[in-house]
Amino acid sequence: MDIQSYILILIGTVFVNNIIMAKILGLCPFMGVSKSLETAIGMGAATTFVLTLASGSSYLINQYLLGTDLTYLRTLSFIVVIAGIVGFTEMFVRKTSPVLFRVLGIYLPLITTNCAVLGIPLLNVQAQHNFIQSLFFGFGGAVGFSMVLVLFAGLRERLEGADVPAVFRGTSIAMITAGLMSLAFMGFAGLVK
Amino acid sequence: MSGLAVFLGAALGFAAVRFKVQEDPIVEQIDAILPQTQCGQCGFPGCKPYATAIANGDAEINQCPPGGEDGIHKLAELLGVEFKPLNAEHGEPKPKSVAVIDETTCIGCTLCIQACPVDAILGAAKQMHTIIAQECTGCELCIAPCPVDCISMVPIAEDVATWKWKYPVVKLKVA
Amino acid sequence: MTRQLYEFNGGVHPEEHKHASTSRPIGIAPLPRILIVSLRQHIGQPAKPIVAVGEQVLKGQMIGQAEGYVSVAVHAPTSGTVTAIAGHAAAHPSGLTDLCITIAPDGADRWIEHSALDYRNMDPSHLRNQLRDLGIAGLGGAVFPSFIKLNPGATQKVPTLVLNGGECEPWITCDDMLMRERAAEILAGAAVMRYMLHSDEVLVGIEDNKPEAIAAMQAAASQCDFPVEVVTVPTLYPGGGAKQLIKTLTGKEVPSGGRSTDVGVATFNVGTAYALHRAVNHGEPLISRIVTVTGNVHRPQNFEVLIGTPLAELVRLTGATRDDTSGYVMGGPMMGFDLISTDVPMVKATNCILVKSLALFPPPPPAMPCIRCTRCAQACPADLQPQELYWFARAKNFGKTQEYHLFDCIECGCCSYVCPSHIPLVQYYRYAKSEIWAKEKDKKAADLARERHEFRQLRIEREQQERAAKLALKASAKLAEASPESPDDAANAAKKAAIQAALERAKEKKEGVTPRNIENLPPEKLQEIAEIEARRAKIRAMAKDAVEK
Amino acid sequence: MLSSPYIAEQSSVSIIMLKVLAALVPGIAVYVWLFGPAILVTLTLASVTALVLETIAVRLRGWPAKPFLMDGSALVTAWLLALSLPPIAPWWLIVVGTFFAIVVAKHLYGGLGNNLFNPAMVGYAVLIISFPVQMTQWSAPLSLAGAHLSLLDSAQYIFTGILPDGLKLDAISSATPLDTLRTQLQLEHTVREITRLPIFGNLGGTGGEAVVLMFLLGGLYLWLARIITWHIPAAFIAGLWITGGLFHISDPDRYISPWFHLATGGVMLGAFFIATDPVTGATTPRGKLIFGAGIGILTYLIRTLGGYPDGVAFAVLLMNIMVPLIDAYTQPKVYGHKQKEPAE
Repeated sequence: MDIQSYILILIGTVFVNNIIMAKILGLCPFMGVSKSLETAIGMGAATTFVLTLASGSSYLINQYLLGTDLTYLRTLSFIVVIAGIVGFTEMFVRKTSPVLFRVLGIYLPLITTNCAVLGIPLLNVQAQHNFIQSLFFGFGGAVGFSMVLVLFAGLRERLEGADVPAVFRGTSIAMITAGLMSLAFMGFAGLVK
Repeated sequence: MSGLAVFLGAALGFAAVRFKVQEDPIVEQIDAILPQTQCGQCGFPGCKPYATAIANGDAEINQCPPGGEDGIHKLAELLGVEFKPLNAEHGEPKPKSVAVIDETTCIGCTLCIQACPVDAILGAAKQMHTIIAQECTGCELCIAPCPVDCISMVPIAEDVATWKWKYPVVKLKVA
Repeated sequence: MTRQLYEFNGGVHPEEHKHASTSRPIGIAPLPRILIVSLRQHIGQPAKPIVAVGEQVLKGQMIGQAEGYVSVAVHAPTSGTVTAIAGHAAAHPSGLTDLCITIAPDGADRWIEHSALDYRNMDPSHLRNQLRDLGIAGLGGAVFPSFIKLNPGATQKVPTLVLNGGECEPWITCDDMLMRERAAEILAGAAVMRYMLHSDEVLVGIEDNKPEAIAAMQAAASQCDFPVEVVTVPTLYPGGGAKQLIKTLTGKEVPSGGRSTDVGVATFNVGTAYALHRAVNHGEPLISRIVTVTGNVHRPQNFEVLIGTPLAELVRLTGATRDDTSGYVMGGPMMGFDLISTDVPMVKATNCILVKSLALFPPPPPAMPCIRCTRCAQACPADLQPQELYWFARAKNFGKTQEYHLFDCIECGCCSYVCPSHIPLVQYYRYAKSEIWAKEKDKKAADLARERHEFRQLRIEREQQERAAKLALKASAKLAEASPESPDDAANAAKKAAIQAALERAKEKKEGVTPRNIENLPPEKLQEIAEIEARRAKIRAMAKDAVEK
Repeated sequence: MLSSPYIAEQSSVSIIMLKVLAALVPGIAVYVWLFGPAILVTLTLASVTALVLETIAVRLRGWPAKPFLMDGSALVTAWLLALSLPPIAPWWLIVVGTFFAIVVAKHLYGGLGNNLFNPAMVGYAVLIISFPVQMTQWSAPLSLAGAHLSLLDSAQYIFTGILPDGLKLDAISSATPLDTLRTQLQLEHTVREITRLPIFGNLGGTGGEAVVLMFLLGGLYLWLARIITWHIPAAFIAGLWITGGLFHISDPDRYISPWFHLATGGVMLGAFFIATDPVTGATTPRGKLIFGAGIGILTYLIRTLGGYPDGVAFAVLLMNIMVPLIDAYTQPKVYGHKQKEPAE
């Protein structure tokens, strides 16, 4: 598994089948936290940290702890690990920047329930990635997630001043913008075989 | 599995100790947004108690008429909660006004002096009372205690120094 | 040697319309019927009136004293009687009234005795106070008290002195005519400035569309005993702005929020230099200035006008007003503002009265939405992004407008001028600025209120503690007193007995009181008095047991 | 009451849009001369639909219709969309495309000036994804086509789908040079063999390169008339040419020379007319350079590696997403400020 295939995995998860745009995972923080740029960046960093750790540790658990017969315990163990990591991150963020903690509010503990955070380890297992590959896959997915989240926050901040018709103001125009964004991301389809 | 859970529990316990967090200064930030009229229309004896109530979550962010819509927007943004329009039972936002004592009827009973939250009323027992215009926040707390009802609220007129440019009305609606 | 010139971003070329008002020399405006001298004619605190209604004043007599540091005095433009000190329609875009002193001229035009200032061997701060009391303020449009700008500050030296003869605003020619006719006096004023600021070089920036003015200034400069360099700058609106002229002449940029002296440059309008000359070398306060009256008038011309002359009388000097006049603007078409009524008085800042007509100044077409074509950003002399400022000012997101440096906007109007959608951009920025100023004022008032409130809480607590302490002290004292019999107890007992006796005596006297002079009353009257006595006794009894309960 | 300034330059949005339309006319003329009059039918149909939809949308918002119709922005969007569609595409395809462009991409966001995505490209992207078959029916250059369709016959085919007396579809339609290149490359032919096919002219596609040349001239006129600045088109072409050159050098047999890419598909139309849409593009000078270069690079990547024949539309939309961030981080130095801190 030389470096070339890792790059392909990275480009694949960040651009081609992006977690939010192509796989439509992790929509609730995508809509909830993208109101302002700072919160989006904060959320992106937190999710990247959690996801990379989660995909790494979930591979280890799946490989050594569960073996072949205990596979039915897979989802449960993944959730426990993710909850642990998120708990740790929550305390870390609360200590380092209370402002970010206050602004992220409910969405920080919600990372545990973020379907992308659980989805990626399961996809790792399904694609039989080895440890390094699943790390790259997790990291790439998280970077893709944060990139799209930050871009979307930029768009929504500009949308604040737009003279949107009253019926569409707020979340509905945000949904439409997200739709058009995924339309644009369709352009990447087939970029990486 | 249980081993894993135990291990994680221990790790979190250790992390909780290491990352002990002191009380975060959110009350000051909320208090900074409030208009400090100390008028009590929000149901609390002043802006600081209202700010602590909001911080502890047992008061809504839309109970302050002098703060107006703009104040609520700022509070919603600070606390990351949804904006709620002003709750009418706490009163309507009124144009900024100043209390004025009608000096012919004032009997010098010092009741309004004790009631004023910002000591904006000058005077002593049996002496003439008058209100310092710059200090008065327009909270109307001095009107009730006055036995001879000689205090009236006068809206602050716009003069050359305080005049503000108006939002440009773009006549696009009419054909 | 031609000086190396620099360029500032953007700028526009509006039609100049200057030839009309430069064809006639500067006319002297006759004495008007009434003079209305505003007290708020400069940046800073308005002057405080020091005359009373009905008082006789002489020409040049101080009628309003400078109040606070940033303020200048105001003087009577002619001799006469003060008829009113009251609110009057002011030269302000709001159209509101402001405190003015109205003077009815007596026609004598008698000067108050005044003499030149021997500025060379005068203590500099005393000289500056004299200039403040002579009412000298910037005549370029900002009307900032000149005595503050003439303070060289900590370094005691401002190397470059710039005289601003740019006058880039269309239609206005008052500086142009002043330079053509009174160049020597302008440079005399510059000499005083050069002395006060210890400047090394004196530059006069004049746009190249005023050849006669350049010639006149060069001729005067050659007679000067100190080096003066008359520099021709390219004609480009707003090249005459202080910041833009400094960038053109010296390539330096005045730091945002700072003053031009931070980069070692001081800029003065040529009119201010002329006024300084009249004040220092002749002792005359600032009571008149050159005003261009142009636009939709028969004979556009420049006049030397007394400050306080009503607008109507000034316009009448150029012939009868044409019937298609649609309004009056104080200042130029790019930065001036509409005047509400025709009896608004001239102030120190009035450099031009522009008479509008629908032909010359058609109303703008309705504003279309902004298509972010960034022509305004290309035209903005302050390198701002007007389309972003507009986007956030329209959405009333004032925090973001400040992030995009709203307060570096000099409101020159270039962005609105080039906007293909004809959006009144400058008005959005003025609205945003005044909202932000108002919010900051409210914030300061709120902080003050919080301080006073907290101090009051403190005071109440302190009083309670003091009272509690006093009570505790008294209680402990009573305790000490009730315990062992001590010698001074006898004295207490004696005192108590005396009090008791006094009480007895008072009670007997009260009982004894029976109504006198009832001997010769008929029996039924006596009986009536007895009933009243009975009732009184009963009430006294009731009152006594009410107290016991 | 409006405050100063009281004078303004003689320019308006409609003058700008009319100049853009005028710049398109030479390209359209050559298009008609080389590919037949069918494009005129598409253009008129798109324009009519756009104006009707614009009136309805503006009326719904309660605004007066006249100033908005006069400003011509709907016309420009319609023309750009029509020029990027196959000229003999069925009529409903054009109507659906215009609907998405005018109503969904523009008026849902609040009309002119508020939209975040380039309307024409949103319309094109929706069509290319949902109707791939109809979108590849390009008409063949007249020099190669078996038969020439007159205006009436083209209109009849567009509206009814019936060809005149027994003509078959592939007599008048053929794959574009880009499509042929893609299919041939999959069959492992080398670039030298492919370019000998008749559809390939000396630089781009036969006939196609002349149209592209005219669009280039139209674009230069726009630049000289100060309607657009040089930043976006120059960065677009440079971005495409440099990436193309690198790929070409790395493997000349698999990757055709970058000149071919410049002369085919919607590159010139995209560079001078589509990417320079002021509303959805970057606004700061350096931002425009990044915006243009980004579109160029993405266009090349999507064309050679991606799944769609011409990547201009997707590249523009992807860079539209980046615009708020690009603008925030490329603010120019303001007078009197030292360094350029990001105004984010």
